This record gives sequence, C-alpha cells and structure tokens, in this order.
Amino acid sequence: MNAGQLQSLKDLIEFLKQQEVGEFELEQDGLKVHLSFAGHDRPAGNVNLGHLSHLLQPAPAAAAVAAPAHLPSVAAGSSAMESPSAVAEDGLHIIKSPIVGTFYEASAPGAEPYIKVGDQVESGQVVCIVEAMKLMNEIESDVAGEVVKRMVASGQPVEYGQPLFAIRRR
Amino acid sequence: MNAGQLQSLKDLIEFLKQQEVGEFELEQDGLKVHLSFAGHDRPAGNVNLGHLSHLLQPAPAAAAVAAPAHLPSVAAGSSAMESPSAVAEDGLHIIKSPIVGTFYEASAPGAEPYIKVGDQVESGQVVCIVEAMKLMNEIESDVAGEVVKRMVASGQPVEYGQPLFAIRRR
Amino acid sequence: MFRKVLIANRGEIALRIISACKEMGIRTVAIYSEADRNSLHVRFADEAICIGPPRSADSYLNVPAVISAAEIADVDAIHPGYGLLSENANFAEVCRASNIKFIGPPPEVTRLMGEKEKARMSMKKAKVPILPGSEGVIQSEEEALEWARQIGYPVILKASAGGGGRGMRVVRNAEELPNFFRAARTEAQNAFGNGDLYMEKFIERPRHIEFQVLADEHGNVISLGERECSIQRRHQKLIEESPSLQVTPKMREEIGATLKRCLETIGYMNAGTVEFLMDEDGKLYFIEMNTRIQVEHPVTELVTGVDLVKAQFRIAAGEKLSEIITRPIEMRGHAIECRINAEHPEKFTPSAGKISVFNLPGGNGVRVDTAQYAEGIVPPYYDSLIAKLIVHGTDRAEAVARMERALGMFVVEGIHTTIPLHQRIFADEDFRVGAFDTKFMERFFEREKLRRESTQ
Amino acid sequence: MFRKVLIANRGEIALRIISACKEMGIRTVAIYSEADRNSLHVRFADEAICIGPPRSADSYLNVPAVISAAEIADVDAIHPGYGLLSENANFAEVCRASNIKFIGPPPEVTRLMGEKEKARMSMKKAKVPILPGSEGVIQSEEEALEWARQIGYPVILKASAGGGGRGMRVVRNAEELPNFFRAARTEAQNAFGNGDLYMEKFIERPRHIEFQVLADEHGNVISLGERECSIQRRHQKLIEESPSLQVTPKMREEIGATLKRCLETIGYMNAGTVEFLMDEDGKLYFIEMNTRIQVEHPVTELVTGVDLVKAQFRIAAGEKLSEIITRPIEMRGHAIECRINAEHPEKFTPSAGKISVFNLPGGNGVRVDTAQYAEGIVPPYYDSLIAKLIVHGTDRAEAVARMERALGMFVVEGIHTTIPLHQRIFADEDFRVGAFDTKFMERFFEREKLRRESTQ
Repeated sequence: MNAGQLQSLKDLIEFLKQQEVGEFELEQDGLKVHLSFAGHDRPAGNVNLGHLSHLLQPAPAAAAVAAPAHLPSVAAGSSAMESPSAVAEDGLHIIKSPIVGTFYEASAPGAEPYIKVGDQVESGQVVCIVEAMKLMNEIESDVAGEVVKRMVASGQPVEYGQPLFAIRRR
Repeated sequence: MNAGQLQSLKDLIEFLKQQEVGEFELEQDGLKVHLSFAGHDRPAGNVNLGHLSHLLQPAPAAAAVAAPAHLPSVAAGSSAMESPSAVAEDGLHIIKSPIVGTFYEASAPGAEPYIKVGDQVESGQVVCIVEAMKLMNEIESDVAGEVVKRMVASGQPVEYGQPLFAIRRR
Repeated sequence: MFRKVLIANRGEIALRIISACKEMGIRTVAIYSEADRNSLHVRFADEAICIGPPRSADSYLNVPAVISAAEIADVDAIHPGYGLLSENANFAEVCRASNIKFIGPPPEVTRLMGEKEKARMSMKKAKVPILPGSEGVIQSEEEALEWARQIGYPVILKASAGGGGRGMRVVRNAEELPNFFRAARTEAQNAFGNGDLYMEKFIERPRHIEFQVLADEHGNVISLGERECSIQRRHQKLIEESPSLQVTPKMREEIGATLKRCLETIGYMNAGTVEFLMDEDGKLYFIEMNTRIQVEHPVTELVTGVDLVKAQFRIAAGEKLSEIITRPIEMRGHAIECRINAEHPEKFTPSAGKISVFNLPGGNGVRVDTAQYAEGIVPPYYDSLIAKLIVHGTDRAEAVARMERALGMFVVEGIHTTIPLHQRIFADEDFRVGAFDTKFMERFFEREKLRRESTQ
Repeated sequence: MFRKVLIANRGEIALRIISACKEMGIRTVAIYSEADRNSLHVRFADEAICIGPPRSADSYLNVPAVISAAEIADVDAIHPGYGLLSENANFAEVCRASNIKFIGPPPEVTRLMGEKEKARMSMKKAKVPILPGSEGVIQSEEEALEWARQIGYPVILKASAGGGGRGMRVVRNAEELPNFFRAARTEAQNAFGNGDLYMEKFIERPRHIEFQVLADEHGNVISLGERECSIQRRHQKLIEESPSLQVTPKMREEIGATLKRCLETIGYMNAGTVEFLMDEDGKLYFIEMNTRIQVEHPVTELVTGVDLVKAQFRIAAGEKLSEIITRPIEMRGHAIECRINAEHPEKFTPSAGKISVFNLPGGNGVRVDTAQYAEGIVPPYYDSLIAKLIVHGTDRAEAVARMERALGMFVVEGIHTTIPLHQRIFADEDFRVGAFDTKFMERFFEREKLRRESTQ
C-alpha cells in the first residue's frame, strides 16, 4: 500500500466514523478491507429479517436466520421509529410502508404508475397503494424530491416499515 | 515486511485506534492484516463464568470444606498447573496441597510443628502432613526460604491445590 | 389439517404454538412488532412479518394489520394464543369473513361468555352452581333480610354503581344487617350518586379452581380435570397446580358431567376454561368462562398427557374428540407451574432490559416454556411473563421438591424476576401443606413484613 | 435415607444425581478436577472439593483422592454415575471398607458381571438365551463343521487371542468352512503368535436391545422394559428409544420374568442393564450386563414414570421395591434420546472449546439433561457428551416429530455438535419407519457419500 492509498484509506475511515458507520467492507481488484468500529454490536442481520420477500421463501432449517445472540440487540426501548420513513445512509430519503399489505404501483391494473424513477414528487403526493383487507390505502410521500429508486415490485407483499422508494430531497 | 511498510502499518494502527475502530481486516496482494483492539467484543467471558458460580446460592456454609467460589478461578482448558505449587502475585511462593485430605502441622498430636512462621526451610524439607485414607503423607517444600504465613489450621480438611504456606524465597 | 397458520401472539405462547405446528407438519407464520424483531417466535417460525411499531395497539392488537399479514402470507388459520385478540369476538368474526379459520370458539359463543350475567344465567340453567345473590336491586331492609336468609350468612352488600370497596359491607348475621344496609346505601349514594345495593354470598377465603374443557365441532365436550390457581397477587396468578387437593375424584366426575351437559347445550367449541370459586366447605360456584387456551394449560397437559394446543388444531380441523383422545382421561401424578415474571420480587415493578445470564433448569420432570434467551431483551411494552417453569412428580410432595430444586437451578441475570419470591412461597409451611386460598399472598406478605420488623 | 452423598462424577450425570438428591433432601458433595472448577455440578452441589488436576487418572479415577474427599466431607454414601469408577469393583470394595455406602451392586456382583464368560454362563444357567458358540478352542476342521452344524449358519470364526478383525471369518455354509478355517488360523498365528479359534453364531444385522432392571437388597427384582439402542457409530450409541418396536408385550413379559428369576438367583442389587443382540428373526441373545445407571436411562424414566436415580438411592437405603414402585410397570407412550456430543458432525473429531450460544429447546414433552451453559467450556479431557435431548410422545411418530422440532430449537455455537447429524438421521426414511440395526449408521454414511458424489 503506497502513501497515496494509505491516505485515501485514512480519509475513508474518518468519513466512515463521521457517518457513524458501524461496519464496513470493501473489495476492489486485489484489495479487500473489512472494518468495524469499537462498540458497534455485530453484523446487521435485521436487514435480512426486514425483507418480507426473503422471509416468504422457504429457508432451509440450517440457514434459518443467524442465532439470536448474534443479532444486533435492537434496544427495544429506543427502537421505535418516529415515523416509518427515514433517512438512509447515503442521504436519500426512504419512503417506507406504514402498513402491512400488498404493494401496487398504480391505481388499477394497466393504469399508469403513480410515480416512476426520475419523477419529481411533492410532499403529500400519492406514490403507490398498499392494499390491506381489500382496502386500497393510498400512500403519500412525506418529502418532496426526485424518485431515485423503487424497491418493490407491483403486486409484492410488504411488511410494516419495508422500504418502498428512495427519494433525493430537494 | 520492510521498514517502510512496517512504519506505514504502525501509522495505520495508531490511526485506527484514534478512530476507535474495533476490528479491522485488510487483504492486498500478498498482504493480509487482521486486527482487533483489546477490550473490543470481549465481554469478559471467563469472569462471567466465575461469576455464574457465585450467583444466587450463598456459598454453602460447609465448615469442613472450602467453598469453590473462594478459590482462585482457573481458566479451564489451559488450567493444568505444572505443579500444584506456584508463585503468588506478591512474589511469595505458595506451597499448595498436592492431595485432598486433612492437614496436620505436626507428626503427632502435641508434637512440635514441622515449621513455624519465621522459620527458614530448605527445599525438600517436610513442612506438614496431609492425611488421606489413613495414610500420613509428608509434604515437602519445593523451595528454600522463610515461612511467611500458614494458611490452614491443623486438623483442617484441604482440597487439591489448596494453599498451605507462603514462603519468601531466598 | 391446516397447511399454514399465523400465530397472532408473541412470547412463550407464540413459541408453544409454533412448536405444536412444527410437530404436526403445519407451516407457521409469526407476526411481530418492531420491538420483537429478535424474538424467538420470529426466529423459529417458517415465516415472519413485521406488522407495526412496538405498542400493542398498533401491532398485535391491530386487527387490520394482523388480517392483512394473514392474507399476504396466505394462511388458512390463525391461532390467537391467550390475551391480545384471543377473546375478541369481532376479530374472530373478521377471520370468518376473511375465510380464515380462527382457532377457538365461534364469535357468538365468545360473545355470550364475555357477557358475565348472560354466562351466569346459561350456567345456572344447566344446573352449574353459581354464586347465590339477590336478583336485581334491593329496595328495603326487609327485602335485604329476606335475601340474606335465602342466601345464608355471611353475605356481602355491594353498590350497583360501585367499585373500590365503597358501598360495600360484609354482613355476618341478621342483627347487624339493618345498620350496615343503611350505612352502605348512604356511602354508595355519596360516592356514586346512586344508592342502589345488591347482595351476594360472601366467601371469606375462596379458592380459585378452574376446569379445563375441550369441545369438538360435532357437539362433544370432555372435561380434563381441574387446576388450583389460588396463589394470586392482585388477581394475577403466580402458581397453578393440578390436581387440586380439594377436589375429590367424585367431585371431579360430577362437575365434569355437569360441564359436559351445559357446554354441549351452549354449543361450545375448542378449548375453554370454566372458573369457579370454592368456599370453605368445598362447594364450587361458577364465576366465568375463558374461551381460549390459558397460560397455565401445561399443568393439565402433564397430568393428563393430552397436548392441548395440538388438540385445538385438530378440533378446528374438524376432528372428533373420540379421535383425539382415545383413552379415558386419568389424572397422573401432580404438576405445578410457577410463572417467572420480569418483575422486582418485592416491589413488583416490571423489570425490562437485557438478560445477561439465562440458565434453564432441566432433568427429570421439568418443563420450561419460554421464548427468552441469554442476551435476549425483555421489552417494556408487553406483559412481564418471561418463562413458565412446570414440574411433574408422582405426588404433590415430589412436585414441590422438584420445583424447589428447579427454581434453584434457574439463573437469570440482567433483569429482576419472581424466582426468589417463588422460592420463599415454596418454603412457606401453609403453602407446602396446601392450606391456602386467594388471600394467601396477602397473609404471606404480612407475615414476611412482621418477620422483617421483628428482626430489625 | 442418606444424610450426605458424594457424587464421584462430572457433567450431566453428576447434575442429574445432584438434582435427585436435592429433591430427596440429601446433602450433596461434588468433586471436581481443576478443569471443571466452573462446572455446574460444582455450582449446584452443596459442597465441592477439588481432588486433582484435569487428567481423569489423577482426579476422577484416583480412588484415594475420591475416598479422601468423601472422608473429609463426611458423607455416608457415594454415587458413581456411569463410566469412571462406576463398574470398578475395587472402588466399591474400598467404599465398603471405609464404611461408605456405594450406590450400586456389591463388588462381588460387579466382578461376576465384569468377567464376560462367567456372566454368560450365569445367564445361561438361568435360561437367559445367550449367543450360541463353541465351548473353548476348536481343534480341527471337523470339529468346526460339527459346531457350525449345531449353531447354524452363518457363523463367525474368531481368534481367541485376537481383535481388530484379524483371524476373523464369517462362514455362510459348510462348503466354504474348511478353507476359511485354515485361512483364519494362519492369519491368527501370524498376527498373534497363536492360532486358536472359537466360533459364534453370526448375526448379519443385529439390533442392540437392553432391559432396565432394578433390584432391592431383599432379593426382589423388577424389569422396567427395554431400550432400543441400535443407532450406534463405532459402538458408541447415538440415539436410544423405549419401547422397541420389535419387542411385543409378550416378549417383554417373558424376558422380564426370566431376568427376574436369573438376577434374583445371582443376588443382583440396585440398577442394572442387561444387553442383548436381536437377530433378524426377533430372537434375543444375552451379551453382557452393565452394573450401573446408564446414559440412556431417561427414556425408561419417561415411559415408565419411575425416577431411576431416586430408586437407586432408596434401594441403597434399604427400601423394598414394593415401597418404591407401588403400581405395575406400564409403558406409556414413546421416548427417544439423542446424545448431543461436542464433535464435528462429519469427522467426529472432538470439539472442545468455549460455548458462545446455548439455547435449549423446551415445551411439552421435551427434557434436557445437561451441565453445559452459555459461556461454558467443554474441556478436552473427558468424553464429548454435552447434553441429552429426550422427548416423550404418545407414540413413536409424535416422539420423532417432537425430536425434530426440538433439535431445530437447540442452538449451540462456539463448538461443533452432533445436532446436525441427528437432524439428518431423523430425516432418513429407514430411521423413521424403524427399519434399522447396529449397521444402520454405516449404511447411512454410505448413502450420504453416494448422494454427495452424485450431486457433484
């Protein structure tokens, strides 16, 4: 590792710390870096758990979820999200499903999706529908900005708190 | 690893420590570094163990037998003592009982004790008797020096490895 | 049998139901709030769906969220466990409307049993003994005297609008009745603006004894004997056992036959518990019926050998009782359960937090039902039950000795638990000989207090 | 009853015995090596004495150290558990000389049963079927043919001085006998310098079936039915169950009666196990008797309801069997035990180390006997058994399903265990239907190997 590389690495680590990253892994060409900050609890298994689509697949018994002791202890008291939507690490705003149900991108089959990647959305604008108990719940964006990503397919089941869209705020 | 590389690595480690990194891994070309800082992710396992055995149950008031919890905790696995005797933290040499049985300070009731505090003992000198199954086992000192302390009373039961005398080596 | 079941509960009962499903080859779907993401019911279910934030009202009690989860997971049945939605007839109705089998009685029956006075009358009609009392409001001292004569002293006068002990008087003979009647009426009038009184038989030292029943969907009911649940603190059961030392085989058989007749008439279905008070003379009086699996069901399982949760599923799937229970119910040995709560053992304040050490007792005759584990977290949002320690012995003496040894081997650190309290109760002479009633814990604490004061 | 007992063992069986003592009000003294200082048997005993360094020979097998500990602790009895000193007649004799009751049969009986040929002859005399064989060394081919005719093919020729398969031949008919006889003799001569051969009946696919007995000190013996222990790897049992699917009630009764007669004649005392091989036709042949409590005793406890360790103490204290077991022995339901070893599940190398996660299964019908715990250490000095997972169900199908669910909930991390191996065995169709014998594991591994190869 030459001085330039080392400096880049240090830069990166400082940045990671600043961003309150807990664990970090990087692989590029011949380089492989793994890092975790002191006090940080351990691999974040909850990401897997959070995705319904994963859970609805029959998981072989052996592979069934990391042992509980290895999972990050969600400090129960502080775990409640203020709002189901939140800011992702990369600065994008994530619109999460406020209810469990089935995600639809449009108001009816064949209709235009409420929003598409690249669209500008306003706060309060309907972005999709989550159907629960035959009720079509219109989900509104809680920020204004550009749609960067859609995280679920139309017709896919979503659980409470599941990320639906990433929005770059404006 | 040449001097320059070593210096870089030291730099990096200093930096990581400063940044409060807990664990770090790097692989590049032929080089592979894994590092974790002391105190990180080590929730004092052995202490816990010893701790567990202290819990709830008040140490049994076994007049006859020393409660295990009072004894120094030996990390199992690497615990085999080379010799039942060992050096105490304050530099004194401890003569420990090599067998379980009953400690006697003298060869017969009313006789002079083998050794008293303040005496000089030679290596190989008989210091006491531990009776086991009606057999009087003469216990010899494994060092030469001054008797600083006797840890058990005559007639008291002792377990394997129990400290009997503290000796200041000469 | 069902293909896939959603368990609308959390904690040990969710895991208990998941275990039964696994053993029956039924696929399981757990639901969980954000606070329970790392819970064992989530880990051991085949699938798990987050349905809301920590507060029960927004997750486990949120009917649309539960049903929606059931729909996206495509289950054919829901087991509600105990508490939460288990006795919510509306929920059972929504399940029915959604074409999902609710594991429990039909909503009509749950509703009937939920209205205490109606339940009482249904039982009375079927000759189940109920606590004698005046019918409606007592108009005068003379009427009160007449009711008291019919009911038999002691009686208790209660304010119709009342609660909290005001307007309440225990009357032990006819002489003191007139004065007490007037005093109670005045007190009720002042406290509630309504002086109406009614009268009930007063049981000085009642025992709480309940009967477990199973009913299939073909009109058959069976009684699985009783549980003695008198060790309570503020109406929270702490220790349950089966059989009760007070119930003779003859009583058991008679009550069993009466309940069978009565519940077959009502059209009861699935598991249920009929609660009684027992007076000092050993007479039983119906108080209410719980239309769900109970916390303390394992003591019945241990003495009868019947897996009640599996029976619930088989009943709901349409099997007949005669297929599920193929030999006559026989009470074998004695079983006791201690509820291990995350509570301060003296102050009874809930003790949420992270469990650091969790060593379970095991060995012969010991059963533990828990969803907790070392490094697990007890969230502050739900009830404080973290484990049920259940023992089985050839007789009560062996069960008591076994419980004492098991309590001593149950090590929990990081939070407070009721384990030390149970150890003190099991050392109590009255408890050991079975001389107790629902007032036992009051006396127990009083004795402890006196003992502490006398040693100071 | 005894006042104070020393438990001359470690691990789960030490804790099992301590539990029984606690329930009987007997004070307990644990002994331990330096490697076991933080073990649960040390923690849960009333007293504990370190008797030596980690090596068994210097601690648990060191008779003077054990006796000396018993003397300084002033116990009135010693329970040896299984393994270690449990079948050491000299140790039992030293106990007797030291006026300490040894919980087991008297040394004379242990010695008799320890000499396999004498034990065989005692059994034969009492009409217990033994494996047919030649009496003494076979001198010639002619004699060999005659023995084989009497015993019935197939037979096996074995070197008297032998072992390890050398000088051993399976003979299936008279034609091949002469050649095999000569080859075996030459091989034995070359390998051991002694060409002597003897002959036994050869069982192609034997099952290992054993009967649990209890005998009091007043000449009474009772049989508690059998255990099926055919799932073995290199003569190490992996899974045991009771009852055996192969033993009919009639066989059970007949063998029980024969054993009772035989052991009453011998003057057997305390708990014991009589091991048999079963041939393909369901015929049983005595092989040996174990004069101690066995690892797999819990499966018998679960189906009979008899606490065998408590019975051992009561017998040793002079009680009569009729006082200890007050109702006829009846086999209830089906029990299965899995031995959870700290071993690599494929390579079977011991896996000592620190346990990081230890989540025990619980719930209905599940028993765990273990002395391990989270953060506990498996030392490399002793046998690798860290837990016994035992289930009880109304029938074998329920027990099998229950074991599968319990294995799935038994989470051990930090060391390797045989849990995954058990899961694979329980998924095996032959195992599930009970079609197995002591060669099962060989075929099982062979099948697994083929499957792996075919998928590559």
